[in-house]
Amino acid sequence: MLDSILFYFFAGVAVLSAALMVTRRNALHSAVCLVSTLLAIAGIFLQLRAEFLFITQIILYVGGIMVLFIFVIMLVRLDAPIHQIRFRMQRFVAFLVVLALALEGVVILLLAHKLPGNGLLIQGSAPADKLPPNSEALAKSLFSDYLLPFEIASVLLLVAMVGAVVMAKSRKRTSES
Amino acid sequence: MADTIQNDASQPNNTLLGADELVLNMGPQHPSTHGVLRVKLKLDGERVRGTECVIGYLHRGVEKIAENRTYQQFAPYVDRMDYVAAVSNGLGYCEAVEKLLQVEVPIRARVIRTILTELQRIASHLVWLGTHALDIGALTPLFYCFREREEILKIFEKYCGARLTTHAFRIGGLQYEAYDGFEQDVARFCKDFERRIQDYVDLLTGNSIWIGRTRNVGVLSAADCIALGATGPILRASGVKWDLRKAQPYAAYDRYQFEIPIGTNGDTYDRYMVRMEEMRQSRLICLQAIENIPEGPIFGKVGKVIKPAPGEIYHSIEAPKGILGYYIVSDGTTQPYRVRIRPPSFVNLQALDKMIRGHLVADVVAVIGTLDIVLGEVDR
Amino acid sequence: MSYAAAQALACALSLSPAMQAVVDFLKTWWVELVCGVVIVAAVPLVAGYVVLVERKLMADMQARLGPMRVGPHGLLQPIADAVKLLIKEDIIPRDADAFIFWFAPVISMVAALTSMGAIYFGPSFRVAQDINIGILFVIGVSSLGFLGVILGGWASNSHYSIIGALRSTAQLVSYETAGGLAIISALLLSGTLRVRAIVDAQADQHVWFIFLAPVAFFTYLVASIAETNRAPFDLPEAESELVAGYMTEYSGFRWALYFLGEYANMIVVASVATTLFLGGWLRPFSNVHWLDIPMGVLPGLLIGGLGVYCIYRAGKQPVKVQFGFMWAVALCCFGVALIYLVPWVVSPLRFAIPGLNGAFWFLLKVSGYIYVFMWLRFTLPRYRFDQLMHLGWYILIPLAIVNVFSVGVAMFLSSEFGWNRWLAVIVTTAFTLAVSVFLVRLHDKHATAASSASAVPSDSYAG
Amino acid sequence: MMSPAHYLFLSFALFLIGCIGVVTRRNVIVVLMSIELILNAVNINLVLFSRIFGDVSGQVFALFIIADAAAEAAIGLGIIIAFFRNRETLLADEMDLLKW
Repeated sequence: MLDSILFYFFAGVAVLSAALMVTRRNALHSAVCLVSTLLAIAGIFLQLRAEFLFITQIILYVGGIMVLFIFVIMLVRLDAPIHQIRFRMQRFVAFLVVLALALEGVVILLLAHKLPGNGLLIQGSAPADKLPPNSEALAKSLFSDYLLPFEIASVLLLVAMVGAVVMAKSRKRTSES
Repeated sequence: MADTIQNDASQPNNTLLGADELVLNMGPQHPSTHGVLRVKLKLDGERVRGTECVIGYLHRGVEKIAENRTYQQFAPYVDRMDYVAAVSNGLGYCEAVEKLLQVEVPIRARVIRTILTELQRIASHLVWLGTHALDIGALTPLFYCFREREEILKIFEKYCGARLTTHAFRIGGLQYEAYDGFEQDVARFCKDFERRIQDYVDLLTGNSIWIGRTRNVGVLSAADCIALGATGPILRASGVKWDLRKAQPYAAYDRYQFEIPIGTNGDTYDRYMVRMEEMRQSRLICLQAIENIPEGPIFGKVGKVIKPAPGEIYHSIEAPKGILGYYIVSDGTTQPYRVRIRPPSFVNLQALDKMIRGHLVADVVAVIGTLDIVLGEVDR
Repeated sequence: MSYAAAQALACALSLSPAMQAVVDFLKTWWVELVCGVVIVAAVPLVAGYVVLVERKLMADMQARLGPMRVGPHGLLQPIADAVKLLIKEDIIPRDADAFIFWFAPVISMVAALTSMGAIYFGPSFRVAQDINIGILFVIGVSSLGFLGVILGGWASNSHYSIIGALRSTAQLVSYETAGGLAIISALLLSGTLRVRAIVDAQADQHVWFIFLAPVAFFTYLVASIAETNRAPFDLPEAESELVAGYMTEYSGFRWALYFLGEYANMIVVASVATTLFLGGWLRPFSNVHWLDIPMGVLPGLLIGGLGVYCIYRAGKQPVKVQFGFMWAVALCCFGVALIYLVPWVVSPLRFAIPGLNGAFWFLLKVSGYIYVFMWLRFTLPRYRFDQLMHLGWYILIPLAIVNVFSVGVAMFLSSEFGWNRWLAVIVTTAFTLAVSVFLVRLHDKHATAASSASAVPSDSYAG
Repeated sequence: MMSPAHYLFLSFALFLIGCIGVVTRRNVIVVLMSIELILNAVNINLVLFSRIFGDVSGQVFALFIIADAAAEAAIGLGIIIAFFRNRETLLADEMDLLKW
């Protein structure tokens, strides 16, 4: 009961604010809506007993990535796009794409119970109290099975950091100093 | 100052993102513009690209008032210019009129004037120190400074009944004889004050945040100072040893030994150090003066009606904030034909743009603080 | 009779399955709910009194009296302030983004209060069960408060606000990194994220982690001051530059929400520091057992002593009302002291002693930590923004990284090579300090180089 | 726990909304944000299956996706700032330097 209330609450918030994010004209409003979507998704993670991902989602996504977004939106501070029209011609294309994707999704979801391994989906979910402590299990897996991907990810982040710094650096400044 | 902003606007794309520059309007209602100064800041991010001072919010037409008052009647008005150093203003005006009348002020009056003026210098510098520290974020020195200033104001109150706008002197000398215990009060203050100055030094001088906020901020070279007409501690902090008390002694300054502190870099920290040292020197002057106040009359030969011969006179003194000059034209009547005042704050304020440009917003308040302006004097 | 009433109630409730679900929910969660309500209700009051204490301390350090008018020694001042703020006109600027303007302070407040949910204020006084990401939850959720700040600053549509918001965000992001790295040291030592287990680890190891990782504690202290926007890092709201920073356009109740959020945040960071470094609710020398009884009675005696002092002061009050009020305060103190002391006499109540004393020590440590905040605020001038960023990125973060490394090395040395723990700690701390001296040197050199070329523009928002 | 179809449907809905955002919006920042939304939708699926199979690998991959998203946001915003500095616009259809 509580579970389903929580699910519908978080799912509703996520979908609603995602829709708002796409439709708001003001980029900062979009960012705020995205923050609320991300928080709702974090709630979904928590409901799926993934506590570590829940807090990572909050700290990294909301506290890190969205700060970057909001910061950039405030830095460029363009009022003009608010009043400009969004794509007109593209609406049609978008509609087609969305329709195709939606059809595909509905078909898949409808056919789901006919797929092989379908029973697994329903029965396989382990009871909550038998799960290992989430962050410890995650850490063990991350630093043993997935050590190489982990290192690659850290290299990726380093590259991204260097790239972002180089890209965002003002050219005028570098020529001055 | 206005044209400097236009100059900058002619170079586009020199901002952080090439977007329009941010114009921040500081004042006239702002916690740290020391009154009703309005500064328009042109910002690139947090960096100041240009400033424009808008003054006149406190204009009362003091110079025009002078033309409709007799010489004595105008004397209290000058107190309202630099209201944190009213005694110094009064001294300048009285001495200017005395010079115009060519009367000799008795030595006793001159010595008492010197003591009171030096006390006023300390009080003025204390107000500066407290507010300057508050602007930079140190909350506590303000209250210590006002505690000491209170002692000085009490001495003024005992002497003439007023604390802020004292009207302590009269043209020709003094109206009031020094009260009983005047020397003891001043001596006690001077004795305490030595310890108090050490408090400020402990709180600020060696503090690395304070040094970080003031060193190399708002640098003015000696040539800049002279070109802009900046005087007082600002000029001395840039390394020019110019003090009217030594250069053209007035009142009784020629009787006393004191040093003129000068700085080397001309930055905010140097101005801080110069003013701190000036407070110590003023204290020493007071101590020397109260040791031996000559006996004698306190009022020179000036009649009830002051009617100077036609002519003009310029007299300037070293007020706490810089050179305070009075230019008085007499047409032979009881009212001055024209009084022109050179207020130090007004002239020093011109240096603001030069000092701030290229610094950060946070430095604006530090620089306004270090200029030690009083808007009553800037706007008159 | 009450049985019959309960039956009737049960009947009424059992009528609908939805009601049944609610009852089940309440049965499972009532402790958490009650504690949550207590926190939400108590924090504004506590924050108000923290403000009063701050003003009184400031007054004491500045040779004046502080608030004296409302109640004896201004004891009712917070209530008067709250009433004033509540009945003030609520202004929304015309060009403001009304919804975000309305919503932003709520975010700040809610983030601060929510993060309190995972804090243990004593061995048994907590809201949430021992969640296994405890400390991360506190830090993560309290960091959401930045959203309130930046959105409020943006929605106000004022230059002061937006500059304040930008400063605040840049500052939060930078110092959160340093603070997080400092926390890692303590987490390494305790080996868990659970709040309760961290304190238990300190009890087991017979030492507060501040002694095993002093540099980490210092780093966290600095970072937490910066995160809560307190002097000398209070640039986002530096009143001499930006009037009130992101709060410039706010008034009345909304402003009060920001204010409460800020003070609640102070309590949160102080609680985190207490839990991680200062031994949580452990009393000093918690492993010295002959001190059990004297140290156990001490809290009750101290509170009783405070009551006696109130009675002493009551005689000096000028007005009769104030006299009575002081007596009331004294009686409250005696009441609390009684609650603390009675379990020592009545043995069936013995079980309450650890909880009561734990809460006392915890709150005492939190107050001490907040006192340090205030002390610094009244003593130091404010940093400039570029200096703040340099301090964060060039000194604090490298120092925190080195410190994580050296704490790890110390643990490794003592566990694998059998070194004495203290020797290992001293050696590695000396190493960290040497690095910090090097960093400061480097920073000074950089600073002089930068300032000698006076107006070299540097991107103060970098990072 | 709800049935997996619920979660799948939620994630699918978010994915679709993200796609719509990417295709229809002109503002590049909002396009980037829509991409973040898509990544999050994927994360829900990963976590869901991790829970169903009682295997933590799915969460590990969700972590990697978050790391990727951070890298992508940093680079993307860096490009946006650089672009904005040169062209003073953030509209996708005005980014046409390569059309010639």
